[in-house]
Amino acid sequence: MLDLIEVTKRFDETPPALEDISFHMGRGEFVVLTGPNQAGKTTLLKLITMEETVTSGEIIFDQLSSRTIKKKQIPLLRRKIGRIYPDFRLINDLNIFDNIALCLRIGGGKENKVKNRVHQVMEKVGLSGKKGWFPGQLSAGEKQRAACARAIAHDPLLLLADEPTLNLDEKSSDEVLRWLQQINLLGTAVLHATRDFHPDQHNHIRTIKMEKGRLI
Amino acid sequence: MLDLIEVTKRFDETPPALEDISFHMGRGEFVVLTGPNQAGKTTLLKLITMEETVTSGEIIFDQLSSRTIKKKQIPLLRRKIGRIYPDFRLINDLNIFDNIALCLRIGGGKENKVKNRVHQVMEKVGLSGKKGWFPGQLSAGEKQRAACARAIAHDPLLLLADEPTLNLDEKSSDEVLRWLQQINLLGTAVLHATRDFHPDQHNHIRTIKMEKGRLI
Amino acid sequence: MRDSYLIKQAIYGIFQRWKANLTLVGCLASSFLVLAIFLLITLNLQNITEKLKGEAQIEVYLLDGITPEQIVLLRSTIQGYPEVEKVIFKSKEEAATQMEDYLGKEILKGLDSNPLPASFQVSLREEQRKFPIISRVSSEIQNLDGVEEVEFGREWLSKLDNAWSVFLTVDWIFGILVTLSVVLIVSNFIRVTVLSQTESIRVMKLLGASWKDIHLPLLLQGMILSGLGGLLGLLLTRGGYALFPIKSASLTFLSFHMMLGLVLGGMILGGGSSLWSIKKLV
Amino acid sequence: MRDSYLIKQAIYGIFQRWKANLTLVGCLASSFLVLAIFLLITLNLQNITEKLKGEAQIEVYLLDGITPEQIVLLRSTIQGYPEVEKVIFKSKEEAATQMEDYLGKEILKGLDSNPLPASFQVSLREEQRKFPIISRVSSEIQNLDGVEEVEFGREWLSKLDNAWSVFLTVDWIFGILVTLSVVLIVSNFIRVTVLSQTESIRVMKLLGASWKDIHLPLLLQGMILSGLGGLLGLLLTRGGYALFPIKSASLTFLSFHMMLGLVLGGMILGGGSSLWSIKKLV
Ligand SMILES: Nc1ncnc2c1ncn2[C@@H]1O[C@H](COP(=O)(O)OP(=O)(O)OP(=O)(O)O)[C@@H](O)[C@H]1O
Ligand SMILES: Nc1ncnc2c1ncn2[C@@H]1O[C@H](COP(=O)(O)OP(=O)(O)OP(=O)(O)O)[C@@H](O)[C@H]1O
Ligand SMILES: [Mg+2]
Ligand SMILES: [Mg+2]
Repeated sequence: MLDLIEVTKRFDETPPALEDISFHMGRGEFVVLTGPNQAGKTTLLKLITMEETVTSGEIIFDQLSSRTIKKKQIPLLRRKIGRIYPDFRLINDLNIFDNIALCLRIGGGKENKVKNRVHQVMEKVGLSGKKGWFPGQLSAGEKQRAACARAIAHDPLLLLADEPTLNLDEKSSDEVLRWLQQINLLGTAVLHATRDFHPDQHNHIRTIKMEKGRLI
Repeated sequence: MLDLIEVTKRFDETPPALEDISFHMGRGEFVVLTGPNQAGKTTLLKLITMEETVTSGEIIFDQLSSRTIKKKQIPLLRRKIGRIYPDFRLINDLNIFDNIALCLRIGGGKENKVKNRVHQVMEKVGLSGKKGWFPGQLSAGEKQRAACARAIAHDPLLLLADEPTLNLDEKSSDEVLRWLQQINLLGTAVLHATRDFHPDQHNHIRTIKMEKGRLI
Repeated sequence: MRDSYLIKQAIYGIFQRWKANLTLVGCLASSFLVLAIFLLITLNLQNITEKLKGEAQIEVYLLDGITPEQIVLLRSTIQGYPEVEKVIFKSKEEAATQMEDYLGKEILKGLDSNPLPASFQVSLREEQRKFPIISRVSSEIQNLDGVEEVEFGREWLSKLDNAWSVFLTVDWIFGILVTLSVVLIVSNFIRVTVLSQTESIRVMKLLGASWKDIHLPLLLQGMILSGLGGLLGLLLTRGGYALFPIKSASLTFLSFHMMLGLVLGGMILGGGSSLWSIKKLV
Repeated sequence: MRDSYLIKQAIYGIFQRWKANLTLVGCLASSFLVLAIFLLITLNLQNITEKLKGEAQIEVYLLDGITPEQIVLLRSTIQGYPEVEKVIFKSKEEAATQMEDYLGKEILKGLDSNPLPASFQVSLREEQRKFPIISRVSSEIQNLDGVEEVEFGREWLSKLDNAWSVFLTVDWIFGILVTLSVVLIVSNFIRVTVLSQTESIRVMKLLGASWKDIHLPLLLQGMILSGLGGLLGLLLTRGGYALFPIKSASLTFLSFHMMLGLVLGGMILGGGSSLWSIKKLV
């Protein structure tokens, strides 16, 4: 489903942010991508969603190749992906309900179906009391929950979670990690990028380690 | 130097964010303030810098009381405090040099003295190569270093560090914690607010634990 | 996204930031107001000039020895020109009476014969009252039998025409400048509105929003806000016109087509600015 | 902060965002341009009206039996009025010659005596050529010995005065509206500039910046940007004026004081808008 073939990404500065990265992810797989600051984790996720273009090599996601994809197809590709950002990226002008409904609406869902699904996920992440609230009124923990809900509402093929527990205490972190596993059980492949991963807790999970733009 | 006397802070919502908090910090002390999400750590720091007003109780910092302080004195109070924010709050229009010089210039320092001091702290935090860069061009780790440098450049009486290692990997985290201890040795009192504090590593340090707005 | 949702969202967005949008519409309205007043002044000055020109008549002085039959013939010839509306005859006696009224009884007292000629006053149809036409008709009449001289206030008319063409030059320059200002101001204000949504746009694109999802709401918002600005500007102009202290039948307001053009122009300008701002943003 | 640093920073900030500030100054300039052209048109129309009024003369018709001594006496009396600039004498004979030139030789041929009176043509000093003064001087002359009648184109002058007062009403309304638009537009543009620095302002306050540290740079930026807008608007107007197709000695540009007032007004407006925007922000 997701294939990276000798992917290299170079910004203007000389040392490349990513160098010669190759790996495969199958449908419904759960992968943790770990590495220190500047390892290139976020850059890798950006390449997958085509926010950045590959310098050399190729990324193939669901039969769409980074070499041959047309500009018009990029939105279609992104609609198959769920994304959790470390800084949430909720839209401040929209209330929590509309924020979570965003991916569903972009997918062109009918309003009553959208409503049902959003209520369902808000219940799941424990935000059902805050439908009309705006992101500015929520605590970091609650924003993180909303961001998760938005990313999983449309049952994406692949969920890219970049530091989804950065702003959470241990209890909430564990909860979010549990959700990631739950959605994975429902068939979504999950790529979880994080700095502080403690392999002893989850040693049954496939882990990819990076440092300075290379797999190690 | 810093005294909190039965401080309570209530926002419009019913449960108070802080309730009946009292503690004392002496000159040059190092205190870690720890607690889960929503404990009230950030709110407590905001009360000290008068970003928020106390609902009841009193805060006395360097002979200035929250009860009697005049609006004009607030800038003077803030100039005695160094502040590290979890989201850095660097000014995007200023380059790194000017950002770090900010507290010194606000204090009214002469330009040549400002220059010397800024060069000194930039060297210390390992940013001397990036004087003319702008915050948008730096990685999270580098921004965190710059934020630290800005907070300590003017040798504050008190340093309030809110999650200063949030965006850093373990190696960089340890480095930042080392700087906090170094500046503490030079006479600055440090109040370090953080969620994930592992007391076994630093058990010689005074720790204040909070939960749901109360000391425990 | 579904079109119904996009349209709903565009309108909802305007109400959500109603405070900012109110100032926005106010500023746009004040720009459009200046434009509308400019058009109004131009239009009315043109009307007044046309009216003044319309008062121009051709005086046809007849030969002294002309017979009544010749006069009737001449009159019907002149009346037969397609440009001519009305021909009034003034006999030698009427001319003398008018002269006496003007300069005093004594002036003609001692003369053996009345030195003043009989004349026709010829006025043209309204749409023909232009300097070149008056000039041509005059010279045609000049060549008719029994006509001694033709006068039509050549000097005054050409002065008016000159003044009008000077005014038109100034008016065009000023008009272009006012229009340019309006375009500059509207596009900049709309740009600011679009820029205030930079973050939303970025996030929407990251989540897979299509070209239409991004552009349609902002296009609509630009058109609505700028159109409202134009409409409000027009209403204010109409209000000011109603309160205007000098009333006259020759004053007119902008025609329906001009008003429509102004509002539609505003909407196109607003929509275009929106699209252009998004283009520069992405 | 030190004043030197604040001032340096304000100016540096303008150059740093030179692209945005260039459009800003352009938009402000176009607003000021409209205002300046408006002032220019008003000024010149006023000049032209004054000049037309200046051509108004007083015709003093003398009694038929007046002696040469009386004429000399009368002349020196009229010449002695402080308002009077020049007195020209026209004898009965000159009047007759002019009449004949105008209406033909025959007109006065048969008369026993010349019916036309001798007269003075009195013109007033430039600064006195106003309807009420002309009217007063005329009635004073009317009461002098030897004067039969005084005429000064009362009807024409009062028509001109009326037209001018109508124009002044329109002009005032339009002027107020243009000024209001300029104020609205300038203040909004400056507000946007200040708002774009919201984050910096917040951070500066958190770090202990004083009132002056926050306000001085933004005040300066507002004044400089708006002042530049005013200056550019003026320069463009001056350029347009230089290229203007009709040249005439009676056309004048804005006076130095008006230009200074425009630019200073712009600076005050810009600075005020800055301060007001910060106030609403904090
Ligand atoms: N837009 C960009 N322009 C230039 N360099 C960039 C850009 N984005 C990323 N980089 C560089 O690419 C490298 C990898 O950065 P990236 O953000 O992917 O690391 P990361 O593993 O996500 O780190 P962190 O744990 O801090 O989030 C860094 O050296 C960074 O400076
Ligand atoms: N401006 C505000 N308006 C209303 N409630 C607020 C405001 N700021 C904070 N709160 C509330 O006060 C409580 C304490 O929040 P605070 O941010 O101080 O916690 P914290 O310990 O810093 O948490 P975290 O670890 O997530 O940063 C929370 O319940 C929060 O919702
Ligand atoms: Mg990252
Ligand atoms: Mg906090």
